[in-house]
Amino acid sequence: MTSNLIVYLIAIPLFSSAVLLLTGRKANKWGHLLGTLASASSFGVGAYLFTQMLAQPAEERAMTQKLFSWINVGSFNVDASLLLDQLSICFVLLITGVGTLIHIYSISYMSHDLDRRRFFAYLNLFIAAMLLLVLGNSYLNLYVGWEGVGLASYLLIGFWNQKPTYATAAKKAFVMNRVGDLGLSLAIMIAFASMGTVSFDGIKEAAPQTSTATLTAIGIMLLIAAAGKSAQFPLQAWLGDAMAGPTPVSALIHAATMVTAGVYLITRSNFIFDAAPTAQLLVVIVGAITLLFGAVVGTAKDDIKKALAASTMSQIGYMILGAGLGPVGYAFAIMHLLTHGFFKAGMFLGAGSVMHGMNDEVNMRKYGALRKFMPITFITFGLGYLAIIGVPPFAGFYSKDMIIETALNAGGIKGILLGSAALFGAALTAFYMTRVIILTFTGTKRWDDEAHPHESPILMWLPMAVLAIGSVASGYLFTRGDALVHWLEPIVAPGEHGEHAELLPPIVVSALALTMVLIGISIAVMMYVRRPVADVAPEDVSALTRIVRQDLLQDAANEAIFMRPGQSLTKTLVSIDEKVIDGAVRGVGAMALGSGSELRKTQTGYVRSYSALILVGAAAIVLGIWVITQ
Amino acid sequence: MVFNSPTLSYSLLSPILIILAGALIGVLIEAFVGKAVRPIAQLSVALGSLVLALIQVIRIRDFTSTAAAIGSVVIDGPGILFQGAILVIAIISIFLIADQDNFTSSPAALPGSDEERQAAQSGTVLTEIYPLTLFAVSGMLLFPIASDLITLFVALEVLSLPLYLMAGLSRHRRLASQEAALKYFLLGAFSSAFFLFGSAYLYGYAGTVSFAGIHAAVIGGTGNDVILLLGIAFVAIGLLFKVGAVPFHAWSPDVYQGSPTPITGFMAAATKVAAFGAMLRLFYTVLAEAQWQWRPFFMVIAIITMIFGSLVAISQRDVKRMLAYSSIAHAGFLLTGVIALNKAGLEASIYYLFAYGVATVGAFGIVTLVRDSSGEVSDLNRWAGLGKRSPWVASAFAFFLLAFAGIPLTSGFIGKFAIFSAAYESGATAVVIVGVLSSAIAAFFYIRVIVLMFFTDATEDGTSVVIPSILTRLTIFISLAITVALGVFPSPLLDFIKPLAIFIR
Amino acid sequence: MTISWISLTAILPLIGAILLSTLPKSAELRAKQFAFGITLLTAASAIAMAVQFQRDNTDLQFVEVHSWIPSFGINYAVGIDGIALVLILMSVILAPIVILAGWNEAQGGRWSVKTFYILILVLETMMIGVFSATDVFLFYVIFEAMLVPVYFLIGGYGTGARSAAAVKFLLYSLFGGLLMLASIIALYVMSGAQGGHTFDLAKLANLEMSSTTQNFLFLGFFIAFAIKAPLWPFHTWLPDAAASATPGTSVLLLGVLDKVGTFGMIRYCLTLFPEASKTFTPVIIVLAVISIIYGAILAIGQKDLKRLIAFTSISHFGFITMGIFAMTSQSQSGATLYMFNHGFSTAALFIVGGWMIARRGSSTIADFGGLQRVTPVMAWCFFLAGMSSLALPGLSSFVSEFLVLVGTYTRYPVAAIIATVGIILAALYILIPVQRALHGPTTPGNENLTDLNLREKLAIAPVLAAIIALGFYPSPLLNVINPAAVHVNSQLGFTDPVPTVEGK
Amino acid sequence: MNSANYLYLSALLFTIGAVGVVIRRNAIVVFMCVELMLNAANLTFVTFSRINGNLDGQIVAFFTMVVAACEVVVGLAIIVTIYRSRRSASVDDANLLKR
Repeated sequence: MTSNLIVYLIAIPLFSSAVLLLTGRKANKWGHLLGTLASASSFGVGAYLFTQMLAQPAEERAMTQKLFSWINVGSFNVDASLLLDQLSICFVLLITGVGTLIHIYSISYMSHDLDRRRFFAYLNLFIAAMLLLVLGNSYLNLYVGWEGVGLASYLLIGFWNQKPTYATAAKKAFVMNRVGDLGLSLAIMIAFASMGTVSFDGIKEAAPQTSTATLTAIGIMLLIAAAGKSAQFPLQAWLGDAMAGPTPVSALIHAATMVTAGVYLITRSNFIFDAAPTAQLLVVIVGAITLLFGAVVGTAKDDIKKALAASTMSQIGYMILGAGLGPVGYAFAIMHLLTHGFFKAGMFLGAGSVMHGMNDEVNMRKYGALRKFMPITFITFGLGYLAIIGVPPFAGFYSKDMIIETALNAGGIKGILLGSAALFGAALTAFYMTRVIILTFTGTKRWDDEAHPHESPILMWLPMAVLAIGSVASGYLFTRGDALVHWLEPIVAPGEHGEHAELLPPIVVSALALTMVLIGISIAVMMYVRRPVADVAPEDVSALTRIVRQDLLQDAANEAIFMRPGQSLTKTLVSIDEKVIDGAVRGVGAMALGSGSELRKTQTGYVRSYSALILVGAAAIVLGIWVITQ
Repeated sequence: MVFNSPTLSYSLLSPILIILAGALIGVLIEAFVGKAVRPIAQLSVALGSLVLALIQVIRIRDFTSTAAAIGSVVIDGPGILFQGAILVIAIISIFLIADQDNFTSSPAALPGSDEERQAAQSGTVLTEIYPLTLFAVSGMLLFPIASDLITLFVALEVLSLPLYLMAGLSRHRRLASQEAALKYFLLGAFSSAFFLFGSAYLYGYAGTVSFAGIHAAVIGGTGNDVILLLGIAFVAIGLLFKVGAVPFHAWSPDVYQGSPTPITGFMAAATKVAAFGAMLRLFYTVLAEAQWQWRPFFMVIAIITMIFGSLVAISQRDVKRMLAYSSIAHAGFLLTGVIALNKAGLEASIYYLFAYGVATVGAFGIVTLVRDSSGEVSDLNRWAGLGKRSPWVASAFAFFLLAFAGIPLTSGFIGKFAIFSAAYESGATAVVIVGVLSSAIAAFFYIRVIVLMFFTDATEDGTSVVIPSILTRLTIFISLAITVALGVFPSPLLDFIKPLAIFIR
Repeated sequence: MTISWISLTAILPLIGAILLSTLPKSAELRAKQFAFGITLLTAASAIAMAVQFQRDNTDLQFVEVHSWIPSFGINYAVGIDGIALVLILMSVILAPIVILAGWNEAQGGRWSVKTFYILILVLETMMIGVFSATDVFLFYVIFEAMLVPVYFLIGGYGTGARSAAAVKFLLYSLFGGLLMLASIIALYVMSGAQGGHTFDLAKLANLEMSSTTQNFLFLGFFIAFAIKAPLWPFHTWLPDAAASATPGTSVLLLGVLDKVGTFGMIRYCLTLFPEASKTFTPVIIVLAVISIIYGAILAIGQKDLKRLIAFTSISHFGFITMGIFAMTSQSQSGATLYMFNHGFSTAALFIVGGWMIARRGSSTIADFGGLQRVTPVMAWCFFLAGMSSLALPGLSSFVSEFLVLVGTYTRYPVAAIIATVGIILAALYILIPVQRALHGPTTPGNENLTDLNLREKLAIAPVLAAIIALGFYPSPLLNVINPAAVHVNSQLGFTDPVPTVEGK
Repeated sequence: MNSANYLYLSALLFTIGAVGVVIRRNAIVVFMCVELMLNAANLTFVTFSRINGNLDGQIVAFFTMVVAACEVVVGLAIIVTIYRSRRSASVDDANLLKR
């Protein structure tokens, strides 16, 4: 089934973004409105297409739209064409939906910023790119969106780039993403070299005949790509700094949508990973490591946004883990992705609203007792909180529980390790999220008097409210009769439960998970409710804490392994180029000059030496003659 | 006894005879015509005879004869071409020579003496220069068509002796000029002694002084090889000296620098043509079959010459010396033409000689224009910023330099290409490669001068470019025109040369 | 009657130059307008030619042959295939843009403004000629003669150590050219030995020669082109030249002239010496990869904006060379498209960078800062140009770069993988200057820089438009290039490696 | 007697002359050495003319003398001029032009 509407999903926001950028200051008055409208109408199109899909039987729901032949060289043919299927529609709705809400939120949040128009232009650009990412029907089209969102994220992180640290953060994000892109482009090259195509269904068809080694290689490359985009270990370091961007950006890009692109990539490439166990194993390992890493980092953050960022990292770890546990896990990964989209976006907006009220203070130790001053924010944030730590019946409970369960049932020692990691992660999540809630909303006020905390305007709390509802209900809706699982079946191989003997029955798993959560909460309560909270981070802490505060030394590591050697390499090469290579060139010239002025000395100006020269020449020739005639 | 008088075919010898006649008339003019009209009379006689000779050359171009003068000269295509080239160059340079203030008005007077000053004030001009030039030209015309050793030797001396004198006639820096004359003379005599000694051995080898006889002997190969080799070697030394090949080059920088610039130009251009003409005839016809004896030596000498000339030229500070060394390098390039020893090589050499000669005269013509109160300024550093002061002169000079460097679209490039490809064809790959590399080096110093003229700011030291007289202007203009034409549309000349360039024996 | 389009297009700028020389020195504005008009006319004529070009016909088209120096078998012979056409289009489109963009850059030169434009026009004629020549001698003549106007453009209108840089450029290229001359002489002589002296490319391609000879002659040509391109380690002249030339000159130098090197590799090295090309491919691929990485790293290490751009170009030329010698249809087409795109993105970088430098009066990156706040439009243009230079998907350079990589991968995976690391370095060498120059607080001295005026906007707009448009829809160019590229490969007897698995 | 000896003699004379040119300072003497060389050449010619049994060589000798005479004229003129302006006939004093 084809549809000519798909392109509008992308075209509308792209066009509006172009308009906003090209019109310039003139558009300042209405820019934000146009942006929001664009995003909203894109959502409308998405919704309409969704209804169309629902009307179809499961197998015929996928729609395609060929725009034009993009690159056509020899056997390398790539069409610019779009694919809207059950998987991508989920993303389309998430992106445009949450996106629109955040647009609305930003109208008010950015109202004091002179460059609000530009901000909306970037947001639209992002929406367009992200949609292209999930709608492209080949890895190359996806690549365009992939880097497109990278660009948008770069622009938005650096939105206030007059602050050098922010500009650096943006650059860092882009460069680390490029490392991921390296993986993606290599994956595409390998795919083309071995299968002669780069389109999803082409590769899907060719995959069975392809050697496992090749598929593993592709898989690993894709994993690198995913790690880069989704801030997974070892490419996670950029996400924390990315919080330099305005809070709506963090909510949309660095929580709800872009950072989950890695999960999309892996799920989309299920036909590769299912056939490449080694790659799959690496995926789950990366996922597990990251979920713990993020969670641990989260426990020590005082900056509310960074705490949330760490949590995002960890939650995406869960998703990757889930996706790595395919075929069963894909659906759950996507489910967690969607629910997370709601609650994490909600909480980020909440954080934004708090900052809004506390004139952009981000240090939670300077908050406290805000419950009274911004009740709505508190409620919405609270619901999100309950969702993320996985309290039934909130969304997170369903999605995360599924992943934990699948992990445990992955079979053998692997299953136990992964499962326990997931469970431990749940405990940590509970701990650091509780910590955030406590430090921010409860306890005693720790802010100084020039801060006048107040509830945010409706334009801001309305989106929060909507998202809160999402984080309450979505989980239940998705799981009712395995709705989402069945929905996705045509894409990812049908996930019939437990191809391994179940390690534990579901109910036990849930119980375990909940106990872990309780443990986490109670520790947090003990630490931050019983004891008063210092409004500056205490220095007399264990070495471990210090390390955790420095994000487990991720930046130090990167510096030691890449930056400093790189810089010294650069310096050396520059001087080599100057001295050796160019030196050689100049040396030749100097040599010619030198020998010239040496030979010149033979020209003494004395007739007798000249005649001597002639005589010598003659003698030499005679000698030569004598030699050859002998 | 019967005495059968020698038969001379005057028409074929006419170019030489005309020039000699012009020279003699010149001498008479010196004797009988009043000071006032002398210069113009001399100029017109000289020019007239040169042009007439050229016309004659063109008219007889299709004749070939070995008996023009009882076998002592041979008239054939190459001979005609060399004569034509020499005459054209002479015509171009005669205008330059006619620009009198290059010459001392009283050679006999002591430098800096009152006598000299009076002569200068009285406006006496040196008109003996014209007959001298014509005598030299006559020698040059004879040199490449001589077909026995006597004629060759006589021609050599006839072209050299006037040049020795002319070298000493500069108005400015007279001591240097006289020194140049002395050096030129002593070394020239020295080298012609070698030449003569060599010809003695050739005679000894062949039993005759006629080229034909020597050739026959070489083919027969009956004689004593050592004698032949010594003969070739010493004769070659004499000729290599004239063209300024290393290690017999030493005279040329000093003489070029010391001589009056017009003479330098004339000498550099015309002597090369004549000497190479003779050399080509000797080695292409007489000694062709002995190539295994002489080609190796020539290759070595060519290589040394090209490299030495190019390298030393880089470090020169005086424009005339720089051009001298560049002419040494060019001698090296031309030697590859001799080495080629095939028809292509002959054609290429002729083309190259003509193109180079014309460009050389033009270049020296421009050198005469750059002056300060005390005469010509040949110090390169004082040429700085010339491009700003007088763009046209500078551009013209730059163009000549580019031609020397062999940049495409100049005559020099076609010449280099032709001569190298000929040499390559004959299997002298090494020489070609060295040639190419040394032209890379050579480019270095030509470009240095261009940089100096265009990209360096002038030093205010009174160096200026005089407005060229109509005569000098003619010289420069004609040579520039020819250089451009030969660069862009060389085919007419090439096609003219092709059918003619066949030596007869 | 049939119009000989190539000659017509080529002669227009020359006529323009001659007419221009009749103008008085004082009439600077008129000179500019006139030169601009001429270049537009030339572009029009070239486009008219392109319209009539038959894509799928792989023979040379618009062929003209007139005898020039018969005694050496030298002809004025021109003709174009897809590759040549694309490069000619690039040249003639860039020329007016350069003039418009650098409207005032001729001021303060050693000589009059008029002279500047005469040189530019002469150069344009030669650019068209060098890409369309099918007579090796003619090619060589133009190849060398081109040096002269560029030399005077750099030395006469540049900044800093301009004359030194100009001399370095001239001698270096001349040296390469002479090596090529040696090879050409050998070819000429051989052709003489094998049925008549000729310089006709097609005839020379069929010469019988021993593999050793072929290798030597190949080197003669290749080194000349490697210097021109420039390929590591023959590159050191480029940064100096680019740093001291005016932006406009740099655009023509890196954008067009250096392409003669890579173009020559395709047109001459591959065509004349197929065997030798195969023999040397491994070495060349290695050099190319080194250039990619090396150029990128050095670009990162530069403090001067112009030098930085120059080094990025060295990296890009590495990609092009790699694509050419990987000899798959993707890599070949990619390489040619890359030449075109690189022309535009480098043009954009140099033009905008030139404006920044002209306004700030310094080319040291550290002297800029916060421009995005002061001069948003200019900052955006620079940013876009940078994005194109780092081959952001969606921009034209991405298509070419990816084609080169993917094409190379199918034959030389390792090289391709190493080269791919270049895309990370590219991010660094673009984003570092972007951050230093455009972001951060506005550094003193930049507060009241003026933003682009209308003329400048008009000049840069088409470049950026092309970069974006061709990124989304490269087919118009690719369809012209492919047949030619495939033809080149088939002449070499190369077919693309088949995928191990046939997918769709 | 073996006429080859004349060749050796002339070769010897030629060498003496050549060496003389190199080592003697006085221009006149240098010039005389050149004359010596020329006459050595003459002797060679005559010898060979004897060996080859024809007169060409002797004719050449006459020509050479004439030419040598001309050379003397020119040469002495130059040397004398130099002497007058420098008050010295030493070839080493004339050393303005070098390098």
